[in-house]
Amino acid sequence: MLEAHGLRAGYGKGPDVLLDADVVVGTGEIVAMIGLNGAGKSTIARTLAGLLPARSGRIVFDGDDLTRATTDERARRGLMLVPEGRELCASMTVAENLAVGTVPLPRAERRRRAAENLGLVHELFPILEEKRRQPAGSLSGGQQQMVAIARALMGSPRLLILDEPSLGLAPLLVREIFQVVSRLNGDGLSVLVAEQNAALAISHSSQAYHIELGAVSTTDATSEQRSLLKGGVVGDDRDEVVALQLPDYRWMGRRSPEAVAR
Amino acid sequence: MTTFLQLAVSGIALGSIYGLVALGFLVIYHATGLVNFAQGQLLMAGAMTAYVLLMQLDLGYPLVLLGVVVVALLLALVFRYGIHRPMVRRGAPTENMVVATIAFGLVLTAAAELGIGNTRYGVDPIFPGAPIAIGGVSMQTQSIVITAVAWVLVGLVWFFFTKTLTGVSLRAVGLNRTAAAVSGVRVSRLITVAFALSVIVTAVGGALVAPIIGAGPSMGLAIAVKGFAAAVLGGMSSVYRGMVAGVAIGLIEMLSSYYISSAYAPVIAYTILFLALVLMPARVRKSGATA
Amino acid sequence: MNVPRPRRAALAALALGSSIALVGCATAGSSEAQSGGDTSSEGPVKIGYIGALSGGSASLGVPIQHGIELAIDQLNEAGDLGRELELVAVDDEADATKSAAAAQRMVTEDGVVAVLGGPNSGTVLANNPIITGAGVVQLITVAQGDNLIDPETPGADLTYQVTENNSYDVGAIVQLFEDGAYDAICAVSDTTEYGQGGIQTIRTVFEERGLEIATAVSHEVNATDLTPQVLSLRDAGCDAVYLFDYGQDAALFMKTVNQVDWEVPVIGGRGLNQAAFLSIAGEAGDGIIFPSVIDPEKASAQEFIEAYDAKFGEDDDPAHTFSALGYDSVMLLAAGLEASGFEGGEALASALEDVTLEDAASGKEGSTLTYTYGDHRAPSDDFLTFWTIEGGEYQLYSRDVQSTRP
Amino acid sequence: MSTTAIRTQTEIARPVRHGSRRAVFWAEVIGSVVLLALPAIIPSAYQLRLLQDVAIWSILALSLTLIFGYTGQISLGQAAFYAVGGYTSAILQTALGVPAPIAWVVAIALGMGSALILSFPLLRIHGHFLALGTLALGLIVETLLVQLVPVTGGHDGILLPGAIHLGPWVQARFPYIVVGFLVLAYWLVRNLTQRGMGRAFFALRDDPDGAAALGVPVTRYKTLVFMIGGGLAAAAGVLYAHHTQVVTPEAFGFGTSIEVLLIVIIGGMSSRIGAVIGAAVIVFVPEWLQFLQEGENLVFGLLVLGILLFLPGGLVGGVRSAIRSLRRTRTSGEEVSA
Repeated sequence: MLEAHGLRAGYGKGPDVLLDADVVVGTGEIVAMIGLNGAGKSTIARTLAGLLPARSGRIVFDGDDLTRATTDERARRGLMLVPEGRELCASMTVAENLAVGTVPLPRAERRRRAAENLGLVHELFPILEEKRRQPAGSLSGGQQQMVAIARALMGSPRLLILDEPSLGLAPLLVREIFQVVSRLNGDGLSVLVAEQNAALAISHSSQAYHIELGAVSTTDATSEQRSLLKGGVVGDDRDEVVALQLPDYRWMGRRSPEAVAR
Repeated sequence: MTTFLQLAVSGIALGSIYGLVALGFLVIYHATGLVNFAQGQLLMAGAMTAYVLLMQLDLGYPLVLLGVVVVALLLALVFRYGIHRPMVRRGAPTENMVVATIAFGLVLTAAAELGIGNTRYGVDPIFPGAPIAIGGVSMQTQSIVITAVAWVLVGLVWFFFTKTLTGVSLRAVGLNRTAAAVSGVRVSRLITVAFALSVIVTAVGGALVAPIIGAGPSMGLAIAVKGFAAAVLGGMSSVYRGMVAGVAIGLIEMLSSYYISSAYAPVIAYTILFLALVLMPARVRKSGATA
Repeated sequence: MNVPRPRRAALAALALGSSIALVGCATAGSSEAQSGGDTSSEGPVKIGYIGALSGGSASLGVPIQHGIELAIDQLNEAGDLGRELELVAVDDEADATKSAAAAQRMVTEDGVVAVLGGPNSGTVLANNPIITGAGVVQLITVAQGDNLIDPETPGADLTYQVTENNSYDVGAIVQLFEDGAYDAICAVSDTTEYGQGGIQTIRTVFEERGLEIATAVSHEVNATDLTPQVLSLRDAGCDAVYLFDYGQDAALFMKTVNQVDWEVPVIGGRGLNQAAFLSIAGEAGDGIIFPSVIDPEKASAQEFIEAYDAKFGEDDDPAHTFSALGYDSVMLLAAGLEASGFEGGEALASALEDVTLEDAASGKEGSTLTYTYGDHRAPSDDFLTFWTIEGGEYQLYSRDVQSTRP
Repeated sequence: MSTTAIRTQTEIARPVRHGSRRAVFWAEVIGSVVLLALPAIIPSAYQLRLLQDVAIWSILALSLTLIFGYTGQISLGQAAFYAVGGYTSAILQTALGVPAPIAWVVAIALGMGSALILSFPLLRIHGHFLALGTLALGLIVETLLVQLVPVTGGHDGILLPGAIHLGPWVQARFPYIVVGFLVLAYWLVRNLTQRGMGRAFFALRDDPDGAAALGVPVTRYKTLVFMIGGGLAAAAGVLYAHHTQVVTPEAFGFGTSIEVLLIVIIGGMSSRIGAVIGAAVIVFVPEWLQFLQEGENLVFGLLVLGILLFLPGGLVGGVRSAIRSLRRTRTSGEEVSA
């Protein structure tokens, strides 16, 4: 379904944050990207969604090369991102936020399919039906995350990229959201989820990538922080993942994520 | 009482023009966060186009309005693709773009001066004939047309922004561009739509006001300043609040000119504006676009 | 590896250098010039014109320039002067700072022998000290401020006014009010120097004649709605209105008077000669009376109008007041130059003090433009005519109103 | 995290090499000396006049640079403080016979004082609301200048003949005073923005909340910036009054406020030298374009658009990035050869 190879990307005029990253998501799969905050998960998600231009590499979705396509074009083709931090239109109502999500639907059947999707969304997240006339900004964090996912679902995505869906949410809500994701996956939706909570992500996914933060050279005074996407596939064993992750905590104290971003 | 009613009626008509300009401000502001200081000159462009088509080429009013819309569309496209988008691509700060709108306005004025000369020209009203008077309160037919068209337009724009998918998407573009983009909204195209809508509304406003005050290169500034004031007083958030604020400004202007002092009326109006801004609750100032 | 360090210094130096270069470039274009104007006996004689050619006042400034151009063309074609005249025109956009800079350039760079001043009193006030300070003569074409010719100010001996001043106009207008025997004469004006100057003058003149302004209202220039002003005057019981506005606002005022169905005689200032008034007001302007310097029964005026319309078109300056004054300014100046042997400065000034223009384009039949020693205001008595609008056309209202020099 | 924030972060973080800083310092010293000497060098009275125009616009632009460039506070009413300076000085000298230097000091103090008082309401509002607030302020002052005839002379303004109020000797040397003021203003702004406080200013613009969290006394700094900006604008007004020898409302209106904004953007926001270069452009370019006659304004407008389009950092920003790219190619070349 999605094949990205040799992705390089970075922010502004800054150095590459991604170095030749490869991501593959097969049809009907649910794939997790795990790693620490600032490791580059979001950078990958943003690059795949087109919010950040790929400086090199190729992104192929369903056989079409989308490397140069705009974010909105990717969304219209079914490659949808639920961005980190929800990115809702806070002063618009929940219903209006969801309405924006129907943009990718083909014009001829938009009305019918929007109604179908709305039914599904309300079934998945009943609270949203109740709050549909409230400004999205007035909702709790968990409810906002639901709106963000629901908005993406409104456009009948084929691949959903979830960027840190659990950020700042209560564990109960996180579980609920992952249950929904699993269910959607069961209905045939391909999912790529970037998640700090490795254990949770792995437990819901068939495959996982481990994103690791690393510096190419620390001796060079002008050296930049770089993160590498290692193509290694992590197995189903949760303990192995946790073990893999532990040493990385050493980086936390020294380099801020901003340093990487720059 | 008749005097008061007459002033009120005039104030509403005048304020509707301000509201229309505010509408133009807000549509671009909603989509891009840009305050367009060429608004007055775009109003002028509409008026001048109406003058040329109606008075010099003797076309009928339907064709004139069509011509105004076409010219407005062209100007919007020139500004959007010739100036705005290239600047966005080069990562120009918003302040530079605001100044670019000022420079665009300078160019429009200079072009109008070069093309038609610098004076004010009369433009025939849509419905010629005597003013309509009801119980001592009179109104020029053109003022009635302006008020009606302004409110119809604000209604249409409100409908567009709240009830159509394109309109809601456009608001999404203004509120959160990332949200719009990841939802599949064609951001760049919608910004162009916003520019076109804004300039058309403003230019039509110019064409409508021309039969009252004439058309000429330096006609737009005073109206634009008050339209801007209306937009801001409406909280920079909603088109109908901008319209209501425009009417409020029109009424204040009329009533203070009559009852207090015509010489100090601008001071009074701007002082009220200043105080309103300073005393306005931060909540109102911070709220985003709601429609 | 060390990056060469003076980059930022280079930047600063470059920036500074370029700003100096800006000065340098402009200097390079400057020519040798001395105060008192160009006295060389070769080539054309340069005359300066500083006026608003863009912006709101251009509707005055441009017709003046056209009148000046017509006069210069005619003189050069006839060749009677012996020297060609050449116009150096600068647009000051009615901005005092720009006007002053333009004046400085004309007197020191262009070497003009005299400057023709534009329509705005404010810009003349700013540029006159520079022009006369350099020993160059200024003829003020159209600006009417009473304070422009003041023997007290330095440079008064080099400053001449071509048109009648505000007091002159108002003095004639007052007769119309006196003839009407009105009970409550009211005034409306904009807040520009033109409007406020007019109101100030009429207050003074009224006081002298034992009249008073019952109510005065004002408004910003380029107004969008004048309903409060009209209602204020109507409700104050005014039975005659003095309207001292530029064309577009005067037109809006008249339309509003019509709209509220108020029948009141309106007498206006000279701004009503602007093309905009008639164009916007149309028949709403019917019945308004205003002063003009054009007498349709004067042969020289007819000739001027014919030549002007042939050159610039009938719509360029339909009332011909401002263009005629521009035209006559050149004629006065040419007479002075001929007498001074094309010498500028003091020589021109004293030559001008002996100049009379009998057949000027402006002025009523029988009036003259005359300068004498110590009197630098040209129009003689009975200079003005009064016009009105009828059926949306200019009509002569009266040639009988006496006008006298204040 | 927006890309804008990243851009400015790198700007703040731009390493300033000590050697280079010293070189800039000496360039500024030399520039100041040259500027002070210019009135003696320039032969033509006309050029001298334009030099003074540039200097006065520069001071006014520096006042806006300080407020706008360094704290991100937009002012569309800078002409109001300009008017306070020009009119106070003129009224004191003509109506009350106060000697020029005292009138100047009072005028500038009044400019600072009025800015201080107005900073209380104005600093409560931000962004477009502040823009409109300052715009309203400017329009109020403009109307008052017209209407308060007994004080301001209305549209006739106040004549201020230099020969009478300054004396012929000072009048003849007035250009030195003008450029002297510019040099003072330049160094004042330089010292304010270069020290630790300068960093605080930038932080105010880019992230006021963050700056507050880091212990920067945000309100006090903003008030200070407003006050000094008001004083500088008033000083420019004082100079203008003597330069033109007359003050009229038109010179202190909305158009002036917009023109200053134009200068600051053309030259390059938050750049001291940009204010001077922007002022030079706005004075000289229309002079050069005069041969175009009626087309002058059109070409000038297009030129400004061109600068905005192709040089997002203004003229100074353009030069800066040109030098930077020059340096980059040079360094990379050295890397290859090393």
